[in-house]
Amino acid sequence: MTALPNAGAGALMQEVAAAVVENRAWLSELDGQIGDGDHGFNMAKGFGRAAERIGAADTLDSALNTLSEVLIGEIGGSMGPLYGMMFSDMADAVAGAEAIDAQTFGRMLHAGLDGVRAIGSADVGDKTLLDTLVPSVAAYDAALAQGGGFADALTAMTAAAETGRDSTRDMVARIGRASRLGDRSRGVLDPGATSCCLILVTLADGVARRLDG
Amino acid sequence: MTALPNAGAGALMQEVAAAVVENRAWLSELDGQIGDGDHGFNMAKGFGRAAERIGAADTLDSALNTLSEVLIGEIGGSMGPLYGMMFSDMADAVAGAEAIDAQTFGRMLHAGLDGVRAIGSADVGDKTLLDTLVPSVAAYDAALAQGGGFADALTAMTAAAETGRDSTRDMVARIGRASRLGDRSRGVLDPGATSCCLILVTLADGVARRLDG
Amino acid sequence: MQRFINDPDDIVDETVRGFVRAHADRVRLSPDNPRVVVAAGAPVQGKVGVVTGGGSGHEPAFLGYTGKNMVDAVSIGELFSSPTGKSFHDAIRAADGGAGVAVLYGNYAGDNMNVNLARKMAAKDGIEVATVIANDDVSSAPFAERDKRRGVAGEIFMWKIGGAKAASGASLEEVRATAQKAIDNCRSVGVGLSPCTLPAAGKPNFQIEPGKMEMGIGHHGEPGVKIEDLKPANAIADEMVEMVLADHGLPAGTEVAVLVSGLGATPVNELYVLYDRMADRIEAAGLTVHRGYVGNYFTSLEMMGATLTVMALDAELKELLAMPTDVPGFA
Amino acid sequence: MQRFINDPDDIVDETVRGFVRAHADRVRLSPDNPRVVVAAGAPVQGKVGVVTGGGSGHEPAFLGYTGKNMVDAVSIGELFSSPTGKSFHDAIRAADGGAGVAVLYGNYAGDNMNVNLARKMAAKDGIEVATVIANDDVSSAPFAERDKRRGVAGEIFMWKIGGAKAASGASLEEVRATAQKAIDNCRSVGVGLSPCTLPAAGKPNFQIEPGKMEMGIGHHGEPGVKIEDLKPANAIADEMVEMVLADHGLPAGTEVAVLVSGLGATPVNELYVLYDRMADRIEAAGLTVHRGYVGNYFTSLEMMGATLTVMALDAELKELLAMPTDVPGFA
Ligand SMILES: Nc1ncnc2c1ncn2[C@@H]1O[C@H](COP(=O)(O)OP(=O)(O)O)[C@@H](O)[C@H]1O
Ligand SMILES: Nc1ncnc2c1ncn2[C@@H]1O[C@H](COP(=O)(O)OP(=O)(O)O)[C@@H](O)[C@H]1O
Ligand SMILES: [Mg+2]
Ligand SMILES: [Mg+2]
Ligand SMILES: [Mg+2]
Ligand SMILES: [Mg+2]
Repeated sequence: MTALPNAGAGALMQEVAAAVVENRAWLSELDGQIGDGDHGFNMAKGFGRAAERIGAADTLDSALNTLSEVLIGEIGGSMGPLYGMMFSDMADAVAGAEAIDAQTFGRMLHAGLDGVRAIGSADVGDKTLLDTLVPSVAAYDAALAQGGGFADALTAMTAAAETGRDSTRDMVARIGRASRLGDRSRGVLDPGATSCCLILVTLADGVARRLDG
Repeated sequence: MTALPNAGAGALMQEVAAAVVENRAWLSELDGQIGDGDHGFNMAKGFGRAAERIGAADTLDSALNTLSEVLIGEIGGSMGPLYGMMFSDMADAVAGAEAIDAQTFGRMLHAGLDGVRAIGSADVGDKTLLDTLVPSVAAYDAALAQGGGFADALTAMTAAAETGRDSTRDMVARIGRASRLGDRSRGVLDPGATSCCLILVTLADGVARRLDG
Repeated sequence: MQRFINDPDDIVDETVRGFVRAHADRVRLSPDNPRVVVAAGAPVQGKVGVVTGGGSGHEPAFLGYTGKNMVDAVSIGELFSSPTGKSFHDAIRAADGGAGVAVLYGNYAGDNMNVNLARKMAAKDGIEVATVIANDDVSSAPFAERDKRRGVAGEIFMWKIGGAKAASGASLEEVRATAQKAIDNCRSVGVGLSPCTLPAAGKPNFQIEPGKMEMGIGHHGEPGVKIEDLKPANAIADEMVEMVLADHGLPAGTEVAVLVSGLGATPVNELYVLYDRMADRIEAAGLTVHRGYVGNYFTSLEMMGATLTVMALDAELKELLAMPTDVPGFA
Repeated sequence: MQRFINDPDDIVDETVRGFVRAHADRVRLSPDNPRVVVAAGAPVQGKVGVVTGGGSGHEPAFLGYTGKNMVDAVSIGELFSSPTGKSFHDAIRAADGGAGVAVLYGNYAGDNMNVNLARKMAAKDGIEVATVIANDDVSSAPFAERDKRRGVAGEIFMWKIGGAKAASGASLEEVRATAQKAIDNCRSVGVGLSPCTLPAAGKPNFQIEPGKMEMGIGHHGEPGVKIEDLKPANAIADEMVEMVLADHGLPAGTEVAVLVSGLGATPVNELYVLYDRMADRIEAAGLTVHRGYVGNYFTSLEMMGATLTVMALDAELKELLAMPTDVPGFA
């Protein structure tokens, strides 16, 4: 297959939610070291609640919208608006599609990135989830531009997400709660960059498995 | 010597105060186990302050009055009134005496005991300082009645004070903060009985040394 | 010990100084005694004076309840120790407006003795004194020996009611009788989850093992009557309500005021968690909660834990409870 | 973890339920949103509405300042997390009496984003919204980057002043400008002596070694700017005053309001010890303390520590500060 049927992608989003819930303690521990320790708990609460409301047979856009609504309407924090807008704009990008091919998936990534940029105002290097998201989208684009297929682009995105996440370890935070720490914020992964990597990697993995199958 | 000069007994009371200050932590630790942990701190504060105001050359009644005034006027707690009245009534009993002989000392002990009884309303066996004070006074009387001298009576008082103090270990408190503990108050010396023993023993020791000298 | 301390011996004096300074609009220091705090307007000529006092370390109790329509003068002791007889006496003198003084205090050996001393001194001044001794702590003695029970957070209600009654122009005997009714109508119980540390000791007075709790603990960390496994908040709330209501024996339909006080270190949101469940259980028992109070009203230094107080109400108590106050400790 | 918890996921809902129940005479729950608490009398037609909101775990902040002459509606987030945009929006709607709504909140990434979302939603309802963003925490960014500084206990003054201004009948722009003046006139600093524990984590977020303290700590336990040896209370007070006044740069003779808030577990008497010394130092710097506030006004669960806030006053601020309030958190 070269495309993922839109219908039935609810199961995929349930996998993403499960990955977040599983990593709840770790994400909060990272946030405890340079922030206020709530990142994993709130992420898990939001994704866990959304998973209960997403049906396995749902379309991807419907699943993304459910997730977005829970995050924006019930979770709040920083992640409610940031991931909430990301998933909502992603949903708009795939709405109505029969199947999601490499191009549609790429448009979805860009829409998500624009959604985050519109509400936050961070940049690459500020030690935020953008340090994962921006290079991941770029790597995905580049792989396609170099003639790769959907699966190759997903592999490239995964690698970039992990590199992007790891790049935050040596950064000094310039935005958000960790920014007052100055040099003391160095040495710890950014929690948002870490959860963003988890989301992208699980998503890529789930799509790739479905393309294979 | 068979009597202690009244003048100059201030030094004796300074020794008593020093003994209390030295045992501050221990007394509070006992009180922590069955009470509220303040016994040693307040005793040390009161006796320490009084020691600064007592001159070595003071008469015993003047020294006792100074101590009583500090306890009643500045320390409060349970010890302010109990020991305050005890020392004040003791002072009355020796006031005006040139020297304190065995009989005068005995009258002083009785006056102190009456002072405590008048303000508290505990009895022997309630696990209070009376479990030290009552048998000590009785032993002092008995030693004199049996024809002993001042020094013998002091020795008897010391032994009885220690036995009395130790008798509280196996008692269940029936009065004061420890009483609600029921059986859990068993196994710990009563703090008031312990401080009372310390006072009586140091006093007896100081008087005996002066009679010898 | 992670605390704000200079010399532990100075902490009470420093506290009183800071308190009087911060609340200079509502209180002043007695010119005669640095351990007596007096309401700004006191004494009011012709009004019955209301006095209390007790050991320090329970802030905002006792001094925080000094002010308009509540306590006129408060005597302040060392940490966890009764004030001196002299301080009680000076507080009585400061509160006296010629109509007598009601001393509303808690049932502790030291306080009883020192109030008695003060009473004798006040008699020499010709000041008429009445006393009410709070004994609301159900776990400090069986019902048959109520006179041995200690006063805990029910004292807040006793001061509130007694202060309001005095402010309404009542006689000394009326103030005494109404404050007595208030405390007779109160039952309290405390639970401790962690010990507290007297600064002079530098280490906890007593231990509560992690995973355990002490039901029936005292306000000075006096050990509780029962050590149990730490349970979920709702189960603890249920047990506390049960203990209080079993002792209270109130007929269905009784209106009550409910006060949940933290012991110092428990986060305030958790007190509301307890309150929510307690109100459920109290209502399930057929009583009506007229008004709730939740906060750190009567603490024990940095102890983790909480107390529950239930006061049965009648028309008079409801009216007195509703009288506004202006004191630093009562929101 | 020695705490009163059922399921950590339920603690905020249980807190809000208990709060609304205990203070039913002063507040009510929004019928639309279980995370929005509304003052009993709100909205008042023709009066500017005052809204705030923030994460839970800071009780009595934020919800405790809802009531007469202060906040009309508050939106409530998870522990240490901003409320949702929807909750801010519902709070705005509940507070709207037709004269616009002032949202007075703290400078945190989440709150900024969620208030922006709410603002857009409110615009669709035709409700005029003004915002003031508290940034009083001097140690969260240098003076040159004040827009990055976070809001801490100075928010209490912002709400008090903004609420009083709105109650006095001022226009939305006047309320905004006066609340902005209040927070511009505030500087705060916090010190932490022990960490706090989110119930879901079950262990402290971060560590403060015994014998150390974190100067400049945040209200969520965000690490401070400086780790130092724990010093005597007076030395800590001196350092806090120094940091605040150095940033403030007030001319001699300025009148100030001083607020010392505990972070949760510090005994209240120790806050008075700090206050006494701080007032000394502030006066030694040529300023006049017009009024002091000491207590647990803005906490961080069971953290040991305290914050100092100094607000410079003018005639208008003094008058607004003096307006009585009737809210559960403000004594
Ligand atoms: N403006 C922003 N743009 C993108 N990401 C941001 C922004 N501000 C904060 N973040 C991300 O938010 C994460 C923290 O999220 P979380 O802990 O859930 O919220 P909070 O900081 O409000 O407690 C940070 O690790 C960072 O990646
Ligand atoms: N009525 C009483 N008569 C004699 N001693 C008493 C009485 N009540 C208490 N005590 C003594 O007081 C001691 C405790 O003193 P202390 O700790 O200083 O006061 P508090 O109990 O007020 O904290 C007890 O150990 C007991 O010996
Ligand atoms: Mg966080
Ligand atoms: Mg004691
Ligand atoms: Mg005591
Ligand atoms: Mg947060």
